[in-house]
Amino acid sequence: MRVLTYRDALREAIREEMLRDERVYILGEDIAGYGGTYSVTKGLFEEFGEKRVRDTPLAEEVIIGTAIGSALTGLRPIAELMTMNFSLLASDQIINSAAKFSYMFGGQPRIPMVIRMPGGGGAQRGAQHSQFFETLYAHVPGLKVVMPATPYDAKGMLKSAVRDDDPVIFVEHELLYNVKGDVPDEGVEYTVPLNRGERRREGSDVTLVTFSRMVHICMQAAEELAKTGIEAEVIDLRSIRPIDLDLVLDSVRKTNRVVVAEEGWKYYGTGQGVVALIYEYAFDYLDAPIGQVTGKDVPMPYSKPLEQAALPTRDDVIAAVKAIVPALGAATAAR
Amino acid sequence: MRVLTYRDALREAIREEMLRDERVYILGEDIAGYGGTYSVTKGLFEEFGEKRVRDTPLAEEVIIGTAIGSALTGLRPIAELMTMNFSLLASDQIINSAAKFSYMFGGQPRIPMVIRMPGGGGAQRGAQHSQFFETLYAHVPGLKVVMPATPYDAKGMLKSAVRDDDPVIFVEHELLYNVKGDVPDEGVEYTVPLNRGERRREGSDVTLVTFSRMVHICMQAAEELAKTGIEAEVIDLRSIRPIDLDLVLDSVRKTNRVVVAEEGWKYYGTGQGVVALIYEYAFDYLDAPIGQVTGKDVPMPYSKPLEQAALPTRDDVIAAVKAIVPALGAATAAR
Amino acid sequence: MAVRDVRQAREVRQPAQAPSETQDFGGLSREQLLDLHYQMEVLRLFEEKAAEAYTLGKIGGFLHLYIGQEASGVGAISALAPSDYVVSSYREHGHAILKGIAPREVMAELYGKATGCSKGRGGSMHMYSAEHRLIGGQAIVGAQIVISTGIGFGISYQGLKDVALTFFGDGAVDEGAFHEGLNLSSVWKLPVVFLCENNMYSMGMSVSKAWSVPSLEPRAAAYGVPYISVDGMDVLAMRAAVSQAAERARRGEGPTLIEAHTYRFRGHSMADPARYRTRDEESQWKANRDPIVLFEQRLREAELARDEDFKANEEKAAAVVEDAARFADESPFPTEDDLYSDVLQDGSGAIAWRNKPSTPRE
Amino acid sequence: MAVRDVRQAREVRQPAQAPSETQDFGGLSREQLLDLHYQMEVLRLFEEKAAEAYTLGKIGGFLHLYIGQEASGVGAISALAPSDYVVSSYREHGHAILKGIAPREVMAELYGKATGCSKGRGGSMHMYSAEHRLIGGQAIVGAQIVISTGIGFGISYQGLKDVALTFFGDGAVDEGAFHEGLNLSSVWKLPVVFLCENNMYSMGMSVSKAWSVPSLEPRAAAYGVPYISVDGMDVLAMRAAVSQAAERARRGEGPTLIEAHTYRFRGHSMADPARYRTRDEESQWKANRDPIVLFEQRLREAELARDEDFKANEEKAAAVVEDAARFADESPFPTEDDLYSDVLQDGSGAIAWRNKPSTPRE
Ligand SMILES: Cc1ncc(C[n+]2csc(CCOP(=O)(O)OP(=O)(O)O)c2C)c(N)n1
Ligand SMILES: Cc1ncc(C[n+]2csc(CCOP(=O)(O)OP(=O)(O)O)c2C)c(N)n1
Ligand SMILES: [Mg+2]
Ligand SMILES: [Mg+2]
Repeated sequence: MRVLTYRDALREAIREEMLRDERVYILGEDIAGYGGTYSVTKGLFEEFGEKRVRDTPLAEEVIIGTAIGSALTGLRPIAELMTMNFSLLASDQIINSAAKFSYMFGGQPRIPMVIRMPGGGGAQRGAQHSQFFETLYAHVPGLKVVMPATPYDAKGMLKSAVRDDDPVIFVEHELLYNVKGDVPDEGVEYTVPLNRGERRREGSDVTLVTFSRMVHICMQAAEELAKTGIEAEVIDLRSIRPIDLDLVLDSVRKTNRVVVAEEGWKYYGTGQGVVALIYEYAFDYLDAPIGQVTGKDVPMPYSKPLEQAALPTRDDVIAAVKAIVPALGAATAAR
Repeated sequence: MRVLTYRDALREAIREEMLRDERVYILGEDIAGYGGTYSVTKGLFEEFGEKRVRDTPLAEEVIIGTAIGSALTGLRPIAELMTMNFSLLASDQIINSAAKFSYMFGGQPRIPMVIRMPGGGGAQRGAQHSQFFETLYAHVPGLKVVMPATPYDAKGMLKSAVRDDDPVIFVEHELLYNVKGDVPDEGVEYTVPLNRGERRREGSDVTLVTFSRMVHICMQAAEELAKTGIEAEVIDLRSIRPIDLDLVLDSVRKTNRVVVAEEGWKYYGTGQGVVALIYEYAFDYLDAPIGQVTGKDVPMPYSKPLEQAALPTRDDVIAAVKAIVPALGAATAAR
Repeated sequence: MAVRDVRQAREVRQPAQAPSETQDFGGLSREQLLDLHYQMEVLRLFEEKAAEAYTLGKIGGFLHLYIGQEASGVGAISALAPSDYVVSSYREHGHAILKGIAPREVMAELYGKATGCSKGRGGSMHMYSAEHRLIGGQAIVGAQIVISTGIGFGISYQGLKDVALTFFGDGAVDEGAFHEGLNLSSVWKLPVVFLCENNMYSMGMSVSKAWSVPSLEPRAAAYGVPYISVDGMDVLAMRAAVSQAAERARRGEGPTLIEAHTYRFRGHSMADPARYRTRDEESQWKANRDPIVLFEQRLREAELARDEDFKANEEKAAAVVEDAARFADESPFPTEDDLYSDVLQDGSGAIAWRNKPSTPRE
Repeated sequence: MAVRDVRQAREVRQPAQAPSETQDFGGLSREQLLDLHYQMEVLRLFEEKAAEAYTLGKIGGFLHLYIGQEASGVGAISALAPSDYVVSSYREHGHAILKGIAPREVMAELYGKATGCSKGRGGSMHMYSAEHRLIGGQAIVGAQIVISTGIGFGISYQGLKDVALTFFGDGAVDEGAFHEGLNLSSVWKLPVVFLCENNMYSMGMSVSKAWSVPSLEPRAAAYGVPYISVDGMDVLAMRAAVSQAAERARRGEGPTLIEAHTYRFRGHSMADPARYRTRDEESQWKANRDPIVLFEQRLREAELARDEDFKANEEKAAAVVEDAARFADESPFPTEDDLYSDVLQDGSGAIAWRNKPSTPRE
């Protein structure tokens, strides 16, 4: 094992897949000479050249159209949209083309395409550059939507996404790029499936269901909570379409209490979907209403104190847990 | 009162608002000479002329950009997107501009804009022409999203939407245009608020929460259920952002059982959001898990039998109710 | 106004930019020429049959007919090799047949039958054949343009000599996709032929109200792309124009924009009474500019074919179309078991059920 | 390559299409000319101060400086009336100041303070003033183009004589929004001036790799829109070009596309080390093409002003900028109470609470 940043883990995944398979290429804005806004693709242009590392003009719709069309000829594109915020300009191609072709054309076309898109707030980038609306894509049948939280998963899931024959929306978080974590040594081949969550922490009192950057915040909250005697189990969904519901339900049946935590907006968001699913399949196992932690229902404000107030925090998670987990003595008695 | 179609009610609303306020104008593809794909704007070009009834080229992004820009100069545009499916091409302007300007520009700009968009399946229009993904907009703070089910509401809510100072996504259903209903006589001025649901039917055994075309299907289901002794209360949300939660909760506290019914996709959809909200605020009032009826999780198939299987039906609603409402004797005993 | 439009289209028939082979039948043999005629007949009769089936309720949804525009599709696709790609819109039945999909399968698709080329799930607007390289069937106006850019890229990435031909209407030109697709295709010199079938209307909107320029010539120049104006009612001119553009593409010199002047003889779709244009305009086009009639006149004048030949073609075509309709009629509908197939290539659903294979596969 | 680009930009300085007033100082008085100089100084010093504050962590997020492009904004906006609209991108601090927003309020916005022109909620990329008709601050590249079409429509609908001037970069030209916005503005003859500040790069992408044509001239022709190429480093040429376009707009003759050749002296944003261009290229531009220096030379040569005048302007500008920074420093941050304000104009939230005003207003 080595310690790598999330950024470097992503780059390794791309590089390895490009070495493994000639059909894999990358395209996007400023991914070549510039190395990507977040430096994920740095060095790849130098290594693989212009044929396989394609800078595009500022034109999101044709970036995704190009990825789709080339996939139909047998290539395996990895498209980078500079941020998720700009993906709306390509949302027609994503939702009306990529997600629908396999089904509406009778199963004939394969679109083995990955669309990488960083998103999220916390760096004061304002309302048009801080969104985390993965829900918009997770709502749509025909897509896969994955949101890794660790360098290990970032690499393993990106490799799986490249090998997958369906369009995968690969959502990164801008504040995760510098996060470090264990990754198997170079040359040690591994992948992480696109349809399995991961239990990040064992606990018996409450289940925290979360994904992407909020996994780290929930882990911190869990450590804090442990000091007060509450043991939280942390489930990292990793993928929200498909969602690994069994993993969630197993945990819920054990803890009987749940908090779902996410960075995006609350209403009609991913978290509400997860909440509804848990109730649907584990209603009888719940001893308290499911708690939710989300970003506030506002466009992201620029000003630091406001942005901090708009984003969900460790303390929000702790408060949500405490609202549904009885105080220590009571909790033990109940079990 | 008169009996009008949903289509004619919409047209009356537009006409009356245009007569009332010079600043109101309409724009969209084929709304003038052609009279609108679904004939909603028929005759308005002849009455109001080219200044106020503007045919645009096929260019959804600039249609919405034009509406926004003109609103910033004091106009009150009603933009028609030929169908909701094409709104993705304008989703950047809707989500990154219209929804955000008021907040991110410190409250200065008003965008009194209505975007009308018909959607929905049931007419064998295939995967790219049958979508009902209102959720994509309802997720976004800064927008209002309304979905009237009756001619009365269509007219009253469209008039409110035109007078509202915020951007309103006004979702029509293509299969509702010919539906008839009571509408106050010409000259009798009325509006319907954008933030109030409506109880369509009283009942004590179960609450059906729904909106748009599914209201009619739920009403049919309720009549059927009544024959078996189950009295369903039908709540027409009418607006999904904001959502009239009090109306829903009042009913839930009475019936203690809920089925949420919608036409769109299930996962991360509107219905799951409503389900999560009901649990959040009325957990203790629920005697059974909330049932859900939705469209199937597939791109809409063209073939008639498949399309019928993909769409939610009256029988689906009845089955969902029966799954959570005890058989007649038991139900009465329980109360 | 109507009259002027007709004249306009006639003018372009004078081979200004159109390649000169058109005058000498493009070096085609009599058999080849008659085959082009036959193909047009198939398309015409196929659409007429489809219209009839629509009226009988055998076809649902929207139905956009190609009647009047046959020369464009037949001429264009006859200039391609089987391995070339065609990307199209909702007005693609003809293109599907011309690319080699059996009329049976196209008709069955219109009927929503399991034997259709998209298993009945696509319908009128979504024909597809991987085998024949017919890349759908896009119902989002302009969407096919950027996808064809990608196909062009895929071809050139793999060092192949294929070409992607994309059909779109005059309305599609106004979408941002046109701009983005043409620019990138040009910058990257991709082997794409952009073929705008300018039938003067996008639904009810006439080109003159939608475009700020009278032709696509300056639009092509905006992307440094060569432009060809061609009479879309002349099957040989179409063939020549596409040949020229395809050759350029194969030489690696990049895309070409072709503007084919044509006219749809019917409304935009079956639902459209076409009130935005005059009956007079329509009847002039039908009387004077029917691509099949024009081609017959030409072959007749050159004494290359006689009425019997045309009659024979028509009969052969009618038989094929009858057979297609019968096949479609007799084919089974897909069953509900098929509802969840192919949403994803791996057959999975929105929920990753690990332990409970019996629960719904969504 | 770098050198050639510099020369290219120089060539356009020869007033080919640029109006001829530039030679005789556009009929401006000495005071007016010195005021233009002063405005450029304010912009320059303001941005330098902002850069410093950014380094100190007083400004967060992205910061895109206008240094090097001052002549473009100053010349362009000086040609407008106060009631004209300006629509801009994330590189808009200068445009905001020039439209009349107090530098204090612009700096406070950068600091995220409650006294900022967008109450601190917008930040560097989202300046706005209804009063001064500065229509933001768009951080989605190209989005402002279609919005300016709408502003133009609003003006013409109301029979007013205002103009909408929209600034965008060479990168924005590649977005579909450019195509849709220019076409509609042209078809409807809207009073919009489209001003592309071609600084040769969109982030790291050079224009030559993104465009299929060497200038915007054919792009303008594609929409039947007049084109003006202008030296963006020449404040008077900018003023003349925008005057001409604005007058055309006011006469109801429709939009104009102006391509201003300029260069940003800093990276794309504070985070950008600009590795995609050479230090040599940069220093040539800075040494030979600094718009402030060039203007000073010209005024000096014509004996219209002397170094003392420039010095005085610089000092006056420095004081304004210092004051702005002090004001921003001393201003309060918005409080959490402000978090939910203005999401909607009616103050409502996602849940329509009827009976329970005490519950959260979301
Ligand atoms: C993005 C989008 N906008 C609008 C429509 C509705 N629509 C379908 S076809 C059509 C007209 C297209 O005209 P044109 O491109 O000229 O092609 P034609 O139908 O004449 O062949 C319109 C407006 C659509 N399908 N997609
Ligand atoms: C739609 C969209 N795509 C990408 C970006 C990221 N981005 C911000 S500025 C920029 C470069 C824009 O270049 P240009 O239009 O030339 O303006 P300049 O920065 O040179 O003034 C890019 C790629 C964005 N903000 N919006
Ligand atoms: Mg057309
Ligand atoms: Mg630039």
